[in-house]
Amino acid sequence: MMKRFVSPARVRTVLLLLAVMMLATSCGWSLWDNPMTTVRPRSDFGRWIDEIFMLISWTTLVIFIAVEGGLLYCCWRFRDRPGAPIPKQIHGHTPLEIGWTVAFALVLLIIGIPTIKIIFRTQEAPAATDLHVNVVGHQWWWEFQYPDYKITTADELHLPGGRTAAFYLHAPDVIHSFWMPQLGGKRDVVPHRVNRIILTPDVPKVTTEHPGQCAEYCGTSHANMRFRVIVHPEGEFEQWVKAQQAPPVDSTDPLAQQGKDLFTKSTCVGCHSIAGVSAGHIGPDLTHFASRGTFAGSLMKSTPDNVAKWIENPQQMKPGALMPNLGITSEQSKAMAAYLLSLK
Amino acid sequence: MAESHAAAVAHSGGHASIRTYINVAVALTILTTLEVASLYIPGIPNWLLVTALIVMAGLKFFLVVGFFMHLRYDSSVMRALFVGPLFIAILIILALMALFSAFILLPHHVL
Amino acid sequence: MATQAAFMPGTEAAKRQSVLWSWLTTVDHKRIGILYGTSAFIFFLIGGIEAVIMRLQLARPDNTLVSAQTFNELFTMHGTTMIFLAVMPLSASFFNYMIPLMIGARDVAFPRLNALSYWIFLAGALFLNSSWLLGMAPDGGWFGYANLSSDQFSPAMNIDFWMLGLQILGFSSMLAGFNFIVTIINMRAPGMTLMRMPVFIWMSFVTQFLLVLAFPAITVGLILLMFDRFFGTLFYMPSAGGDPLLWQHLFWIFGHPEVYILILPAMGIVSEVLPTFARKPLFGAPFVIFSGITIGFLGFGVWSHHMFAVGMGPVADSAFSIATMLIAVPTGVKILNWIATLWGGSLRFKTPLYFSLGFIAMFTMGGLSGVMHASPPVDLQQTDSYFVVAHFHYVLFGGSIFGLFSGIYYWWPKINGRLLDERLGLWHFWLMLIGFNVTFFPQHFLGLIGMPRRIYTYAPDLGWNFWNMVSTIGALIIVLSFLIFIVNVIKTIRSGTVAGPDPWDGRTLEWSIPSPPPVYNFAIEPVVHDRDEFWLQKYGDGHGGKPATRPRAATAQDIAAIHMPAPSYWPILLALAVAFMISGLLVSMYQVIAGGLLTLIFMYKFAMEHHRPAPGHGH
Amino acid sequence: MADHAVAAHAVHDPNIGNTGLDHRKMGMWIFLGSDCMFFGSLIGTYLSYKGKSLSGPGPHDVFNIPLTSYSAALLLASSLFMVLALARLQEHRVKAAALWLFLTAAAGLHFVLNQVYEFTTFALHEGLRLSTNLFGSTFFVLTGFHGAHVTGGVLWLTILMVLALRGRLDHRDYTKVEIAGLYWHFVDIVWIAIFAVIYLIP
Repeated sequence: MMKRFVSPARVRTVLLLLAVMMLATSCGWSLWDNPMTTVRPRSDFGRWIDEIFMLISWTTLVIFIAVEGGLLYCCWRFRDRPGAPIPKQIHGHTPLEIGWTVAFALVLLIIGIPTIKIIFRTQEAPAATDLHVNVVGHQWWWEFQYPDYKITTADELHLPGGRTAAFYLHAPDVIHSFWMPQLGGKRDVVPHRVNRIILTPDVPKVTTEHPGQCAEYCGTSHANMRFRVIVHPEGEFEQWVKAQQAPPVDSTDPLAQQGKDLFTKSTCVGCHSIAGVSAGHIGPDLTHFASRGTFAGSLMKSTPDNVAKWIENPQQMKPGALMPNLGITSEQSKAMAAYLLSLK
Repeated sequence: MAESHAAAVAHSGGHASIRTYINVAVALTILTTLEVASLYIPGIPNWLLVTALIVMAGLKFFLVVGFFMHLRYDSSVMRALFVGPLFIAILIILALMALFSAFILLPHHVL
Repeated sequence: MATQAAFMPGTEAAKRQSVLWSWLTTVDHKRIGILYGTSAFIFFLIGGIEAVIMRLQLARPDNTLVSAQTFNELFTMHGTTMIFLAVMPLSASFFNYMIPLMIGARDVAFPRLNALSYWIFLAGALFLNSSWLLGMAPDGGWFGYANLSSDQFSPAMNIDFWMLGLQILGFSSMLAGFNFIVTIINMRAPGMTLMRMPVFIWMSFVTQFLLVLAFPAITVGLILLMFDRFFGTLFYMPSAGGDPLLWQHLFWIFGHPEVYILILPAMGIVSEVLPTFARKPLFGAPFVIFSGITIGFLGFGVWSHHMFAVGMGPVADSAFSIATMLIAVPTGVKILNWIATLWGGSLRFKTPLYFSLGFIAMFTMGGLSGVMHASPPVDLQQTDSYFVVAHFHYVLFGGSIFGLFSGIYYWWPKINGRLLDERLGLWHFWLMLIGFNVTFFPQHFLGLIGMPRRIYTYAPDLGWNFWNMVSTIGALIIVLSFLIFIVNVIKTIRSGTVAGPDPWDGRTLEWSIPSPPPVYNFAIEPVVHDRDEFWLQKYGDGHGGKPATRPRAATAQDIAAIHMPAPSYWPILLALAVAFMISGLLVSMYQVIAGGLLTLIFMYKFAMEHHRPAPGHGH
Repeated sequence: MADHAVAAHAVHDPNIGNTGLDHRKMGMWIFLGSDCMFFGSLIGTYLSYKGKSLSGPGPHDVFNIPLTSYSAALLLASSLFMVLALARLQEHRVKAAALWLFLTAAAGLHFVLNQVYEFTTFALHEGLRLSTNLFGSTFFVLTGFHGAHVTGGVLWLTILMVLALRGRLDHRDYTKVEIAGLYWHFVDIVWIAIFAVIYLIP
């Protein structure tokens, strides 16, 4: 039935397939430069990982080519020919087999030794001079606290380039995983346990934004638990800290005034804190809400429209969100959005 | 005695004589008494107590499995089927214990 | 048991039984194998449909085909279904059908227990899937991580269905495991020493040990979860000092051996198919066998490599990393031995061989990407990203499914008596190979550019759009390939080419008997001299030695003297009672108690079915 | 038909495999191996959580070592009774075997009742319940599952005893009693481990 396994037509098909695969792969290479790429690291931690990943990739690529090549060669070379006699019944070749067992073990040494070095290098104790950041993973948003500066923010992490930062990961509800792909590997955020990540972001030329995301399934809106890391060039971080430490300034805009009124009289104050206005601790701190580019688990840009829609119907925008639909009318929500967006 | 023992072995895959059973039971009683008594030795160092208790429990375990369950006389297949899993189970208990104290446990409120 | 009326084809008693009744009460390992295989394939299709819906949802960013909740249910049920209801029972169907045939036995050691395993499996599978009908499909992931699975964060019954369903399925797997271990040790034909066992039998043997030793760990994990949810214990409750990581440890102590439970049977199948179609023995069979044993044993010491990101500390990370890398050695040895089996052979390119070659090619890729995240630092980037999704689909789809389908094409003529169509088979193979790679290869890219797993939606500006679309198209190609397989089965099941006893010029005992085999399998118990006994009978040892003697032809008297176990309705009744008892936990304690009593009574009946009747009764 | 069956028995006992070993006994040993993993996981859980309760009472506030020692002795004695039952059965002394089976089951039942007493004392007088603290959770679940194993064993032994008294069990059923014995001894050795590791080690 399958007498001619290798026909010209078939060879052409295989070549075509190979060409398509190469094309596809080269598309892949051009796609490495994406906002959440893991292979264009921007920190020491990320580079250590990338180093060993590249080492393993090249090693396995060699094995891959040898094995798949050998397989294809066997398929071509030992295909059944009409009238072929029964092949020699070889049962094995012990020295050869011991040989490749040992060879595999040696290859693993190449990978294993640097792996262990980097395991220990990436889990060293923090230094007192490190920037201390508490990362708190909530269902489904991120809270970032800077105890040294007494600042709390949400869904937006600001880091000074070139300064080592120590992240302490806290989970008040379920397990999350804190992942800033371009700055390095993830760590799970586990209740009743404080994990750590220590890394030094590269000094960028201009303020750079790296999206991050929760990487451990944590319930309905796991996909919506995103955040942004903003790495500042020298000096800029301190400015940001000053702005955040300052109390919010009341806007003179009447709509915002009306929004503030609504906010203080509604149940909002039970969950959200705005310095000098309210002191809730369940939802994100809103003191400098307008200074952040995105909100609600970094799901949306902070435009008046988005914010108003969110206040009116959070459940629609982030399924399962702990902020309930409060029966706020669209007029009211517009006013409240204006207020929140005045909190620079 | 020896004959009846041999007959018994031939009959059913083998087991010990009644006298052996009684001897084992006596040994088990003594070991249990020692276990409990060792708790009340005044000033016994903790490590010694723990080691002694584990050794004695291990001995009792071995006596019951070896004699009452006839594993000493049984086919090596049966022995492998039980001892192998027992070995893995013990390793897993030890690994779990190691893992649960090796975690970095910082106080909950570093905030 | 011989004390009951023997079930013999053609007897009056057999004719009177309705077909349905005979299947419900069957204890014939071949029929149970067919039941397992059919159910598994149906669940495989259900799991596949779940996968396709997910792929359609992810085809575009910000898509709204399904809701977040539905998507979470889909990936939970897809994983659970594919692992517990598709790949495991598909393997079980080969264990059931082929183990007795390949070791020259007439049945398994405990035929009724075998039926019980199947019915419990089916009950558990239906219980788990009934949650769809109630709109409460499990939504905690197939791994069900605590403390998301706790009462506080998952108050609805979704998790209960998953937890209890898995518990039921676990009983089934463990019972089957006990049965097959005894069968393989105790029922080999005379002369079949352990090292003369076919390699499929060896891999099945190791798998059974993994089943009976790994499942207790998840049984305990699930019991603790059940107590947490129903009786207020604090095992996974962080506020009371409980550690959600305990669940992860118990789960992966089971979960990692489970990976080998899924792949070893496929490796066994490949180890049978390659020699048959290369017409030469498996190269270095002892190495392959010992590799399998080593993989099985080491499989119990690597579970924490699923947890490198939880912060176990550098020492534990290093230890589990080294152990994990060690497993790559026996795995690599196997792959080279398979290729060496092809070397110098005379390869007849039939569908089963294509699938086995596909297995080697794809599994190698899965294995190599596995080496990458055996390194904890690299794992910190790759775990819970699409890179890992790609990796384990290369292992479980490219590996297990390709291997199992190789087995289906290989043994189908033995089971059905007719060959599957070769041309449709090749279409199936090539479409599946292409579709599989188009679906899953781009997921490596997606993982490396930061796409996390288990997200129902993603933003359009992250560079994930193109590869997600490609992946979805690939999934549709896979669907097409399986449609072709179904057409193939429908086309040939009654009218395919008659296979005869030995269509592939096979090497092992199952090919020495008619297709499909008679109820008693072997009219004359074979005597075994070699791993490739049937080949030896046909061709000799290839070194000028004489062919082994074939068993003498059976006479009518021989066949009349064969006693096969009688059918029994206790297995299905007992399985129903168990399911009734466990599902009672969702309804009322009275049902649990009633179900428990029924279970006890039926167990007694089951145990006493073949006990000597009381003196003065009948004889 | 009966003659038929007897003849077949004489030729080949369907419970004996080609290795000469009994299927059922081998099955029981594997089950026990698997049960090692079951109790191993439970004991591992207990030990991992040892001393991590956030509130009292702790083990040494509630344990009644003399009572538990008595329970341990009961199980050990029952193991002896079990092997004696088996020996009597082999000597074709069915009634004596039934007596020893009865004593085994009775000792087992006594053990279970002690445990019920222990549990209720803990719950009612010491304020230790499943949901009190981690110790309560781990302790009750571990020892409770052991107790369930014992209860199952008592049922099994009782059934064998009744069968023996009714003349439906004799030396030909040696293996049936033997595997019940294996199970029973296993329950005993699990208690040996629990007794030392949970009750005695401080």
